[in-house]
Amino acid sequence: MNLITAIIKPHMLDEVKEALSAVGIQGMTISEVKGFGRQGGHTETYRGAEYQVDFVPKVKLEVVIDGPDVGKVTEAIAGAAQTGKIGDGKIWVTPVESLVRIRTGEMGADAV
Amino acid sequence: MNLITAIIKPHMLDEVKEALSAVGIQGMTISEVKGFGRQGGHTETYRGAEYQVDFVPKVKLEVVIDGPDVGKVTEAIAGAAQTGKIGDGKIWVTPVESLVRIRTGEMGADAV
Amino acid sequence: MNLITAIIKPHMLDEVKEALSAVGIQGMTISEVKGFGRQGGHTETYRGAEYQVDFVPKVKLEVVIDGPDVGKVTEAIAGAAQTGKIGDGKIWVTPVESLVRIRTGEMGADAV
Amino acid sequence: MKRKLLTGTMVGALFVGLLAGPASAQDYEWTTQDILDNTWILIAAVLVLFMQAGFALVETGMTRTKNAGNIMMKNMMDMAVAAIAFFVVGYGFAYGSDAGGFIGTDLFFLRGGDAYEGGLSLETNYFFQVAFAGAAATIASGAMAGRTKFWTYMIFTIAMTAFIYPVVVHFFWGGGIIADLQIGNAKFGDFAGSTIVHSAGGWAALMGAIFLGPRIGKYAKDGTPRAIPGHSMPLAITGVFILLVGWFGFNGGSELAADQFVPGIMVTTLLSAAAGALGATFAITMYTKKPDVGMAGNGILAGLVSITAGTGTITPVGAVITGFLGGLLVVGSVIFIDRRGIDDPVGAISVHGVCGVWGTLAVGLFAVNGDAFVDAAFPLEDGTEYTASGLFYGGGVNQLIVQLIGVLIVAAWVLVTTGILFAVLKSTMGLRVSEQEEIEGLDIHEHGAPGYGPDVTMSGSSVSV
Amino acid sequence: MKRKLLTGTMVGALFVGLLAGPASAQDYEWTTQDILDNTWILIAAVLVLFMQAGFALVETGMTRTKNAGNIMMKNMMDMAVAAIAFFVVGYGFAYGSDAGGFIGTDLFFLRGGDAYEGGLSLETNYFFQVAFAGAAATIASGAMAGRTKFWTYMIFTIAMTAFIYPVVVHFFWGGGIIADLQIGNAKFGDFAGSTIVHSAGGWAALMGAIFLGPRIGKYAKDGTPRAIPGHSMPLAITGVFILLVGWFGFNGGSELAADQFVPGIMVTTLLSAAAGALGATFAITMYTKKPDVGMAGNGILAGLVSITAGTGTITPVGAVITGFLGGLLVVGSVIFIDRRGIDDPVGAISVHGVCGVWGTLAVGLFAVNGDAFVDAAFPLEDGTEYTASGLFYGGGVNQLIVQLIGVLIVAAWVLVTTGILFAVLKSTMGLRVSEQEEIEGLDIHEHGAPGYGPDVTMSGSSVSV
Amino acid sequence: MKRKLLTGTMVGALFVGLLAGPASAQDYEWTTQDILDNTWILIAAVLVLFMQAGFALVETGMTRTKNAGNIMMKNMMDMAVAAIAFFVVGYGFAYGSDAGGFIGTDLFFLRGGDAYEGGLSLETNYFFQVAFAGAAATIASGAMAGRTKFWTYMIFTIAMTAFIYPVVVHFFWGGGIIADLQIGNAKFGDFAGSTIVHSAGGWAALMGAIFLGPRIGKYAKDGTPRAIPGHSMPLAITGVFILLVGWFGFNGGSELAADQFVPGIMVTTLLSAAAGALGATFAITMYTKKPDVGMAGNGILAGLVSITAGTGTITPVGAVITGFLGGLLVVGSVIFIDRRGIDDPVGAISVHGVCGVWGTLAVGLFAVNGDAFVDAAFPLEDGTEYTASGLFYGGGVNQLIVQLIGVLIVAAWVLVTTGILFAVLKSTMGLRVSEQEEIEGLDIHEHGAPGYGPDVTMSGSSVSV
Ligand SMILES: Nc1ncnc2c1ncn2[C@@H]1O[C@H](COP(=O)(O)OP(=O)(O)O)[C@@H](O)[C@H]1O
Ligand SMILES: Nc1ncnc2c1ncn2[C@@H]1O[C@H](COP(=O)(O)OP(=O)(O)O)[C@@H](O)[C@H]1O
Ligand SMILES: Nc1ncnc2c1ncn2[C@@H]1O[C@H](COP(=O)(O)OP(=O)(O)O)[C@@H](O)[C@H]1O
Repeated sequence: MNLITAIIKPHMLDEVKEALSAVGIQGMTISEVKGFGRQGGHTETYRGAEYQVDFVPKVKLEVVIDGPDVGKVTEAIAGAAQTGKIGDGKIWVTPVESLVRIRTGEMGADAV
Repeated sequence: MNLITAIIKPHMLDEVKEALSAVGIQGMTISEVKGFGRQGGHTETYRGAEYQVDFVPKVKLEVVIDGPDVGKVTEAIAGAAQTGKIGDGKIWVTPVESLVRIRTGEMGADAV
Repeated sequence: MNLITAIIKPHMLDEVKEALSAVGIQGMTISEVKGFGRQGGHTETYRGAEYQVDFVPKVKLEVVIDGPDVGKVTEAIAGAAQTGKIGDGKIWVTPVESLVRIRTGEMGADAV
Repeated sequence: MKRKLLTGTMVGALFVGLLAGPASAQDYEWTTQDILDNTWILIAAVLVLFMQAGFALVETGMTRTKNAGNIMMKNMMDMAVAAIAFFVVGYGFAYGSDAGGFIGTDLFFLRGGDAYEGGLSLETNYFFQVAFAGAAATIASGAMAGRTKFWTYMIFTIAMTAFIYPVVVHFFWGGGIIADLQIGNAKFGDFAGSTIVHSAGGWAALMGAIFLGPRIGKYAKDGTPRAIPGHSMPLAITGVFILLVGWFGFNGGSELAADQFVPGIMVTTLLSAAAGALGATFAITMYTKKPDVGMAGNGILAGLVSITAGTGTITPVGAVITGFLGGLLVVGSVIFIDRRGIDDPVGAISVHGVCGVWGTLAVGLFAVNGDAFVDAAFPLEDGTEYTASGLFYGGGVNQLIVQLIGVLIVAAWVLVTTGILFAVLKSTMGLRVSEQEEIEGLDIHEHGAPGYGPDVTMSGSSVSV
Repeated sequence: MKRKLLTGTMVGALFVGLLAGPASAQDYEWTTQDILDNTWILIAAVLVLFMQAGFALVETGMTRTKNAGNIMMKNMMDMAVAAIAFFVVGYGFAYGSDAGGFIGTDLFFLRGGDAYEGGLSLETNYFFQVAFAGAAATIASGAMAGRTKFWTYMIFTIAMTAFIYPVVVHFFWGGGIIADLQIGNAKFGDFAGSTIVHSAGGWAALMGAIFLGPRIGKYAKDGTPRAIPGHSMPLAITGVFILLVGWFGFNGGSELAADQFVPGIMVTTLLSAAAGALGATFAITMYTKKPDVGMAGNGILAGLVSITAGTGTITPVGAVITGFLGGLLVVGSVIFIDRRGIDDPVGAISVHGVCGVWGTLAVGLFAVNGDAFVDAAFPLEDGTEYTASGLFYGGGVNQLIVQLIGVLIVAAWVLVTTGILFAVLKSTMGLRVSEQEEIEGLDIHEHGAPGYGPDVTMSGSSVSV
Repeated sequence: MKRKLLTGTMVGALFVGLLAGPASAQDYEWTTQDILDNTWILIAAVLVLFMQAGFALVETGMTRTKNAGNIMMKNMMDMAVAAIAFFVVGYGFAYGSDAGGFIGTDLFFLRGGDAYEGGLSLETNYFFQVAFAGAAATIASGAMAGRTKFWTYMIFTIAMTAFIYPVVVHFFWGGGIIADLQIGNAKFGDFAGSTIVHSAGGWAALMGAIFLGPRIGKYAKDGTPRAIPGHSMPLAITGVFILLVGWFGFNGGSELAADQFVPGIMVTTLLSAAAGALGATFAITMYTKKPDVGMAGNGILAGLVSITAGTGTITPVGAVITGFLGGLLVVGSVIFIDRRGIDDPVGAISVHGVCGVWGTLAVGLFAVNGDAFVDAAFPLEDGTEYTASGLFYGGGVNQLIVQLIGVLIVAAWVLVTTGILFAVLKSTMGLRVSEQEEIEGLDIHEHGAPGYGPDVTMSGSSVSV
């Protein structure tokens, strides 16, 4: 089992969600995060003083999947989230040892 | 060492926290996330136009533990967070290679 | 590859960011979380009724790195985030199986 | 279904009056003083109508984001319903020709008043009084926040502004049973409505809160009250400021004329409000060691409600004392009611009910002999001059007793009628939303969308676009 | 560059009038009634100026956090620009000596009026009318929210308050082509500006929304409208309350005197607003099963706009009907316009345009014969008495037709001039911000910083300190 | 402990006046004009009291969520403390019988004034002036936001409203040392308080900000100022609108009568405010390329403060220039003060202090000969007519010099007294909260709970229920 974590641009969320549905993913968890990277931030001015905003809004997507589809899912996300402009984000995969569905107590593949 | 991640219904947080205390967990980190899954969303209407809300509010709980209690802790969370209705959430376990307590620099089991 | 996750005090973020730059880290993702731990919460009063606030604001920092620098990065974070007072937070390291840069499709070390 | 019926009936009723033209031409020539009187009262009425925004903000600020839209909606509809209901029947029940000291019987649709001969016109009177009706209904809204079905609340508001409150008004200002209340040479006095408006609203709030029961999570399993902090002190205290500003219309306009007594009314109103803030801040700091912001706001309102009955008869120093005690009282009352298992999210019962009673009784303590307005407004039947005054100014206990009787009559009427009303509503339409609706918020379930967009609250609906 | 030029011209223009002193001493002795008239109108004007806060809050509450600063800024600058532009030329174009029934030709910089001989002074008139000019401009702001370039919008506001709106005013209140409009014994009537102010603003809003096109994400690929929920009902409905309160100055002050007709105006204004809220709540509940909070707020505004033309001539019952129908209409219109691909985030076109037209026509239906103000204000040329009244009061269709003609003239003027203006602006400065700016918000890109700090929205800039 | 003492003393003091009855019966018969004068001033005073909400919103909007409750509380208590303190001693110090040109010595508890013989009554005067006292205190609150101990601030407010500000008022309006200031035939003029109210408040703000030092994080290690963006432009700009509306009472009411000069005052007030917004927008856009929303709001306030001294004597065109320059000035001043290491989160020193001085001097530049109010209010000792006027209207530099002297006297008094006060407070109770309290927010530490609920800010306390 694996956990696929993706950091994407907020306005790409809808398309990523659709792409995931298309490859059969039925569950995911998202959160609002802020990213720091090559994209850089921007300068804002408030009452005549400048200040640097280093962190830009991103959305983090977490999907636990079972089986060999890691590559397919990663590609689906990458394909949908890509705008080609700097700051499109990252996807990383980590191993998951076990998974439980709280409602039923099902475990492993059944819990996805 | 392991990281136990749980996605639960927001209003079950207090009970989960108590259940974790009961099994000796003294630290955890939570965040507000949104979930997509079988529970589905709902339709809202604003000024006569309908729109679909796919993501429902959830709370994400992260606990790093050391030793063989993974099962016990997972069960404690699952037991407390269960309402039996769809959308109760998931718990997954990932391996942790090392842990540091920033204040003291302690590592491993001492850092929990 | 590894994912380094740090829970720190919100007002230490700027210093941690600088320390990470100093060791060559160019990307990271942060989010606002709440922590429960030895630090404890505090009691608030509203309209004459007391209530316990158990969760204190923290910032969560996630950095994916490639190669053997895990120790150096962990130390950089720990050094910058340390105030010596209770509640300074934790750092944990988990294994990452793969990483993709969405913009280019680069993978592994190139994607960092 | 029921909604269709309801609206249908209303619309039908309105057509009754459609065909008739306006009142016939006035022969009386308005003097500049007449116009000044009416203009001042219209301005005062606008200030009182503005209070509706104040009520809405206090209530929404002291509750949570998930019900913010519902609360704004209720306060807006209170005003809308009050305007129509008071126009159709309420004003008539309140000020129409008396039937048995209990209710008025004409002036429905503002038709059929006497020809104008100076003073306030029928329109001016309605416009000023209707703002009070809206306030009386809205008071209960705060105590019922966070769990009441919207359409059920609408029925309550209609009943309150069309019937329950107008009858209270008739009791006193309409020349009914309290107007004649007299012990020795002391007559019941309630200048701007500590009892007639505020305690009436407060009793309705009490019944509403009791019939509803507390919000989920308000009490621990052992019954200890838990704080459910409001979501925005800036909104709540802005509401307090607006209420303060509106109250100068409420009290100052209750003189029902532009004359030399208005300045004194403004001064006592301000002093009592200020003293109320100090009193409440003092009391809550003694109790919890911290000057609670919301309580200080409640203290201003407590001071205002407390002086409303006596604003024309109490001296400035008396106003400071009345307000300060009102401020102490509101803190004690909020904590007491909270402990009794009655969940009043904004303290409406304490502010309007308890301080309304206190303010009415304060007239019996601090009223000063020979106040001109009281003379003019309450000449004794036998033509002798009104000479009573408060206990502390040598007037004995007569005034205090007569005040108490007035308070009790209004309490009895409102508690019984709203009690019956809530009981009936509970067993028919239902008073309270379902548990899931309450947890997820009335905004989404009762009104279709959250009161705050997804970009404000994390509990919002979507992060896209 | 263009900004420098712009400001330079303005400052230059102001110096033109600097050297001259104030108007010469008045020989006429002001009566107390004169002073009362002026004082009341000044107070009414302050209420109308307060409406600017109401417009700002409705607009910002019904849109998203990322544009909140921009919206407050636009509404603030509308007021600032209107004050200066109306002072320099606008008031003169509106009320100066008539040229061809089209435009006024003097009174620029408020100079050169007749010596005062009672009634409102030139200053009082300006102060009251300028608040209307600001409102007329601000209406369009709502329909153009979330995508308009700030500096382009400023040019629009200058044009609107300096020229387009003043000419509309001149048409009617300034004695221009609509003032003389007469069919049989019916003359065009628009007491406080359903057509002159609101529909004029509404037509500008329509052109603005069309030229801009919808916000990104407003329509699905198949053209289905998608909801973009506003970020704060508490702010939006507070804005509605403020507009309601301000409207009593808008309508009540339009009597241009403190007299016996003001109370009736206040009553019809309130009743129509209330009925509008009920009408809109009823309509939206029929349509989506839920009483939408924002729609109910639009309903109040719809009721207010609808009665603005007839507040002095329509009976209370007529006002209830007018407002209720206005409330139904606004819901239908919002949904209709939404479906036509025109993105009006706050419903400005429906509230001000559609209900402005409806309110003007309602005079043709519900106006009552013999209203004193209408008599005084519109004596017929041949000296005979004005006897027309609305269709439902036996006046025939003349009044209705003359109302329609007035509506069409104003519509033609505003649609053509704003159409040309927006076309020119679009092909020169550009009307609309870039896609990235729109997605990330106008606040950051047009004004340098977000309207909400990082501690309120997650999309904020920083979590430190 | 200290709190108990404090309140105890206050309550004790109030009882002093309790036993006495109200002023004796009036023989003088009030004319309609008298009543109109008083009614207008009462309405104006209500508008000025409403400004307190404006100050609160500007200040809270321009600072962060974690101090929002504290800021609302301070502004609310400023009003409460001012009302009581001004009643007990402040009004007497300001307007009581003169002692040495420095302070008044009677009228404490509003007792012992002359019998009424027309004009404003004692109550009306108090009610109008007390609102100014609250404003003067509140100005400093903005500059001290985010780091001041609540109870220490309360002591400052008591001192300011009971003594420091009343003495300033006595200097001029109370017939003290500035009232007699005369150079040639030019007398010091400050119609509504650019110096007396605003610069006085501004100097106190300056001392407060200096003694406190900057907020944590405001300056980088090298001293470069860093922006700490406010949390809500919608609240801040709503506050600006409320202040604008209130200012029409502030300036218009300062005529102290309802007469023919009020309309002109309203016009110059509006024009200067509008020009201030344009000036500030122009200046900040030149400087940072972006029209900053908060700065534009400051510009409106700058325009208002700038015209406050000359609203009765400056022509409309002069008002536009005065306001525009005020708008430029406020931007330059905010940036300058920021760079000097003085942390003024809302720009109070610049808006009220700097523009207050500018506005007072502007009278020396733009005042017009023969203004009726100035004639009436400031007849020269020898009975000759007041003929001075501003430099640009041929009046020479006398007026300018006398204005400057008045400014300096007030500055000296306020800087010295508040300097001593803050020094004493700093070394006794302490001025500033601890570092941890400042970082976590004053709301939690000083008032026990956050000003925004956990459902609004992520830094909130709990996510449950
Ligand atoms: N090493 C990293 N660890 C965790 N998150 C990262 C890392 N590098 C980048 N990110 C996340 O990915 C986002 C995009 O990265 P960035 O370098 O700006 O552009 P790109 O993805 O085009 O290379 C960042 O905003 C951040 O949220
Ligand atoms: N594959 C997944 N990966 C990550 N999170 C998931 C996944 N599936 C579900 N979730 C999370 O669990 C929550 C509950 O899942 P859902 O399918 O709605 O109900 P249930 O837990 O009863 O099966 C979702 O809202 C989402 O936050
Ligand atoms: N077992 C744990 N798993 C996950 N997060 C933890 C755990 N223990 C502590 N934390 C996080 O670390 C923060 C600091 O821990 P705490 O025990 O308060 O102090 P310290 O780090 O000084 O030991 C907590 O607020 C919480 O966010």
